[in-house]
Amino acid sequence: MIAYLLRRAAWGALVVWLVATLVFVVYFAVPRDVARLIAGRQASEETLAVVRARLGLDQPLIVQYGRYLGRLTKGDLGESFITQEPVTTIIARDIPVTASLAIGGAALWLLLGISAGVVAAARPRSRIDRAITAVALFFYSMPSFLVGQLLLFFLFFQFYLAGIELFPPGSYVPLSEDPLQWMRFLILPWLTIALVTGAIYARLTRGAMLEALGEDYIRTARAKGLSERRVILRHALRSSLSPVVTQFGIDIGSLLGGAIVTEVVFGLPGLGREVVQAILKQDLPVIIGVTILSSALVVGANLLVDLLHAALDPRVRV
Amino acid sequence: MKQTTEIRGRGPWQLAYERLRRDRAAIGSAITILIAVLVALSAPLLAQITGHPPTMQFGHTGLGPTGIPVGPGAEFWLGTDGLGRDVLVRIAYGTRVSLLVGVVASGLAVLIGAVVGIAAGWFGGIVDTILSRLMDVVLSLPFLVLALALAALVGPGLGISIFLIAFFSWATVGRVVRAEAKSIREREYVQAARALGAGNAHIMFVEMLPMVGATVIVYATLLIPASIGFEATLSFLGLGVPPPTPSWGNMLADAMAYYKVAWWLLLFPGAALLGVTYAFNVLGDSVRDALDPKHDQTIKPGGQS
Amino acid sequence: MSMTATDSEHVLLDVRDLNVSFDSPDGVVEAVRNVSFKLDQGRTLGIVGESGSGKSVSTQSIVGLVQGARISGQARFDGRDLLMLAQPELRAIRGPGIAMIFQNPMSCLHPLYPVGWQIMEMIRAHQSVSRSQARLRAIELLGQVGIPRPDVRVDDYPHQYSGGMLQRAMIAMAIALNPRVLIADEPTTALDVTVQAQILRLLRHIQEQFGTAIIMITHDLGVVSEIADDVMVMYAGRAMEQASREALLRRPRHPYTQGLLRSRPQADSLGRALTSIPGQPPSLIAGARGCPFQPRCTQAISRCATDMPPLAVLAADGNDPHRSACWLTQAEDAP
Amino acid sequence: MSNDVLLQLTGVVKEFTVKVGSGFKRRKRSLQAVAGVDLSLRRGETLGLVGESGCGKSTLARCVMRLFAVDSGRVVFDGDDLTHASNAVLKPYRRRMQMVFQDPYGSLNPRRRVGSIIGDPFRIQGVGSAADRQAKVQELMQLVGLNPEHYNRFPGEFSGGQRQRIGIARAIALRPELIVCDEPVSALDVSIQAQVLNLLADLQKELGLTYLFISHDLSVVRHVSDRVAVMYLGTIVEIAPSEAIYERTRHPYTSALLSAVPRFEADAGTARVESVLSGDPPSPLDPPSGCRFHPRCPRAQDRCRHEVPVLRVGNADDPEHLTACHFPLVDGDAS
Repeated sequence: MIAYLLRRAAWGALVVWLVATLVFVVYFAVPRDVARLIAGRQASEETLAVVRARLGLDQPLIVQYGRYLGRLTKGDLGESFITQEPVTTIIARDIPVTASLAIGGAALWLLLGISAGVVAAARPRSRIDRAITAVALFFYSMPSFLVGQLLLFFLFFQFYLAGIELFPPGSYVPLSEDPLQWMRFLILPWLTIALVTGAIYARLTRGAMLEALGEDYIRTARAKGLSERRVILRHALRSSLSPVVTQFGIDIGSLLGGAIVTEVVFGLPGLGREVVQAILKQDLPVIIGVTILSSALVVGANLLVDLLHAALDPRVRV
Repeated sequence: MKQTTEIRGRGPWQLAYERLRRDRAAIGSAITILIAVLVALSAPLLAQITGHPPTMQFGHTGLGPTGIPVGPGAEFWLGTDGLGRDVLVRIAYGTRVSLLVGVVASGLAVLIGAVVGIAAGWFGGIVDTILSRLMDVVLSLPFLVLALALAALVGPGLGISIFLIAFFSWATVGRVVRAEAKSIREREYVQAARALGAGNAHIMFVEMLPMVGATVIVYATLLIPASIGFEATLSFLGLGVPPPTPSWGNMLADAMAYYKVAWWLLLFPGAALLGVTYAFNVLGDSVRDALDPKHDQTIKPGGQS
Repeated sequence: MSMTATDSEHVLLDVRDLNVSFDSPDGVVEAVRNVSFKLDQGRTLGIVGESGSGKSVSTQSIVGLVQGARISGQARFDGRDLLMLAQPELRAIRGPGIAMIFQNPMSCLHPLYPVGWQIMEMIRAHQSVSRSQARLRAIELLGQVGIPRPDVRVDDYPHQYSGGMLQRAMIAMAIALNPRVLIADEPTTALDVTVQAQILRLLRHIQEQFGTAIIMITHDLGVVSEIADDVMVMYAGRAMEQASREALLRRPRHPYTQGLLRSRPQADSLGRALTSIPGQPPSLIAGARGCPFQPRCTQAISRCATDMPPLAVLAADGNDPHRSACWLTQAEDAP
Repeated sequence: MSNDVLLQLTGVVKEFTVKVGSGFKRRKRSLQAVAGVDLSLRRGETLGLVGESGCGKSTLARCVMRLFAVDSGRVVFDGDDLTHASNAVLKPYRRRMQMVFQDPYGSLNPRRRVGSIIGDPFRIQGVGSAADRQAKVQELMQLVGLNPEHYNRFPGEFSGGQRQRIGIARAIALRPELIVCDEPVSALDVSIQAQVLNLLADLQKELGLTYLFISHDLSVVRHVSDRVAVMYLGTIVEIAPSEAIYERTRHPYTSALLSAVPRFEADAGTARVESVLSGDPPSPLDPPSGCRFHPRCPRAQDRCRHEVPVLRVGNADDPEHLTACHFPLVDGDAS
């Protein structure tokens, strides 16, 4: 177990290092004057030199790379080129928003997706199955920004026109301050994430359930005289959880990516919106910081998936 | 007994094709896709008919007195956008971008994935180890964040969008094809070919390719809508196809500012995007059912976010 | 044959004119056609047939395990027609009344639950007993079927058992509620001969101990000769011959049964070509006329191509009626 | 029968590295599937190889065909040592030795036309022109009893028995001397088995083939073989002319195997002398010490636990009969 965890940690570190290097290399492989970008067009040569020196841009690339890695190992992500704020501070400030969005969204998509998949698979080719399959494919086909926009248009704007301001975008209230307001601002973003991702889970669960329902051990369960409800929930669903867990790992890992779009659409002040702004302003330390954070998230999610698989499947435990 | 004059057998491909032809959803999707292709091809024609080039701003006719976009009408069939440009013509041109990105990027991804997957699965050993680890790394990358960062650094454009989509999608295909190739490798017909002295080329192209072909076709069909969605997302965030070139993504980004006054800016490009991706997904599902490879229902390339 | 009152007292399961058909893209598949059989208390009925002969479908359909099929006929068990029962009533019979074991023990137990848990589930689905009582019973059952150290193995998962042990565990689960009928659907096909012999011996032992009536479904006449009292031979969804084991193996009357017996390599077939049954198994798509075996039958007469012979009683051996569905046997048997 | 040796195996060992467990406790272990096998095949004979699943018989077949690299020992074909031959060196030999596989579904690529599959030997070995390939393939189809007009069909349109004929046609296309048959009939229905066995026998006569015939079915092996080798857990425990194995069994394992085969007699179940082996075959991952059969052997003594028995002649009158047992049964012993 310990050897296994060490191996996984080493692999995770390797991935994070690769991501960090990739960003670094691409950043410097593209010819552009970073100092001028930061200092502004009118800056004098002296100013530029000062900026270069401060950012270490006057050093050879390999030295810059060494320093960059050195700081990384200490957990120092540097300071924003633009605001001079430490990146860790920025992340710490934004993360509650993104976490609220992600956790609520994940809970909702698991609930919606798995139950829709189970209901559809319980009566394959029935009317309810066809309906669920069509709706799932509908949301599965939509990029999440479009779902967000449509929700805004139909659930916020149409009510707003009628004089009811139900789920206004562009604001955020911490959970600790006012749970109700917190939910009010987050419901549409949650729905956006949950509809798009839940569609994947509905399709996945349905497929896995149908496959499981064709297995010999399901016939055994029926031959034992178990109720159909028990056959579906205790026997078929139990074996369908493996692919769901795998998918959950992938989605947890890419939650930050998912948050980007949702936060932009709904104007939530989270990490996703932060990184898009940093990208547009070429604020390298912030980009790198968030990228590394999200690759660490992927690595952590993969480990979580393996642990969950071991908990779910005795054959993996051995 | 059947008469023996029927020399040509109904093979697995013909059977799949016949099943598809009986599938009404598949036919509907194919027609939708065909229409999209026609619209893309005839975009310049459309511009000519309406007299509205895609990037031309019609300050007088295209914008209302207060500078608000004009709704659908006789002059602008689907209305205008915030700069007074013809939404219909821009959607038609956007179709070109979307289909191009979708087909080229998923074609590339499927090609790379199939080659890498077959090679890893058939050769095994050190080749497999290296290729598999490579796929693991690609699959562990936080794709949207990284894609945005890279697009921003290199500078947005059609080429980089296609590259990014292919780069983040091939490993998904590669991993599935590898697993399949590995299992085909153990099949008795491959052993029979080896017992006859067949070389690598025979086994990879004659025995394996037709078998993974079904998977590859299904993935190609399902990757296209995913790629279209991904491109739209990049453009929506301002990191895909740069303005003023129209794409569904950047049109929808523009709509963000206007949806309260100009619903057509949101609904028409949205409908176009959804219609095409939905059609491809339905077709992909139908193709998979027709070929009946028992695969999990979902594919997760860099597209859904 | 007239049925006396005493006769029907021993009859546990009485299936009459069972028909099962499915829809397929190529047409209606008639999986079982006009099959009737009886199972007496404490006896073993062997149902023999090749793949696609309908031997599994005919038993699974009467306990409601076949979905999406049209089923007609009668299946009286315990004074009730199983085919008329609603699912909840059928469920109450599956397990305590009629229990089943299947071909591939490796895939028939749920891989994610301990073996003991699955046996306990069987018990607790039909009896209100506590968890610990059910567990004790599961351990006892595992011991009964010959699992060494059942108190430890009860918590093992299926992948920790060997194939033979899994089939024993399946049997333990099937006999947990002391069923009156045990349907064994090719229980030894996936197992090696030495393990097969163990399982057959275990089934005989269970029958002696509990008086369970057994339906043994198999493609192997050898297994039938080991364990069955009565035999029904099926081909293409129809019963071709029905007789006691002795009568069937000593004096097979139907050309198909004769062919099956002859095409098995035997000590006396050494150095000679085997007498094979020519041709291929028939399609089950509805619409074919006549005897389904006719295209492969070397003795077929013109009538065989047009009319299906009924399963008629031939000369009775004592009390055992010997039935065969063949124009030829019926002609030679006629007075 | 001439004494000309076509194939000679000496001390053949094949090991696999298997991953045990997964996730946290994954580790690699080596498994000896074939643990030192000596075997020789004479030109024109059929050598039967019997054993239960997992005994290594299929692995041995693939070692003979050099589909696997052999870890130690020698594989000599017609005087030429092929133990370490490269694929290029092997290629011409592949015309002279061919294989028929078990699974009629798995051994034919479902997406290729039958004509193309049977034509593979010509194409791969560069025999004949593409123009007359079709004629040759159709000739072969005729020879194995297939309709040559079905040249363009796909494997899915044939029944199991017909598919096996396709596999046989492919194997005999280049008129090989040796054919390794790996369970060629075990996936077929009984009535079809006889057809395929007869076909194999006819082809042997017609083409002068030598067969290594692998099966788990003792009656099939008895029917086809001149000599029989019995395999247990990677080793040959007994080898003798066919009738000697069955009539004068010497190894306790062979005896147990024979007694486990269901008798095909009307009164088998009752009159049977029971000698059922207990337990399942042990895992080749940790084979027992000494004689690998000792934990299940009714005759095992202390010596069997420590000393590996060698395969040797037990009785000078019977020089062809070799047994690997410290305490073999005396001829005529009741098992």
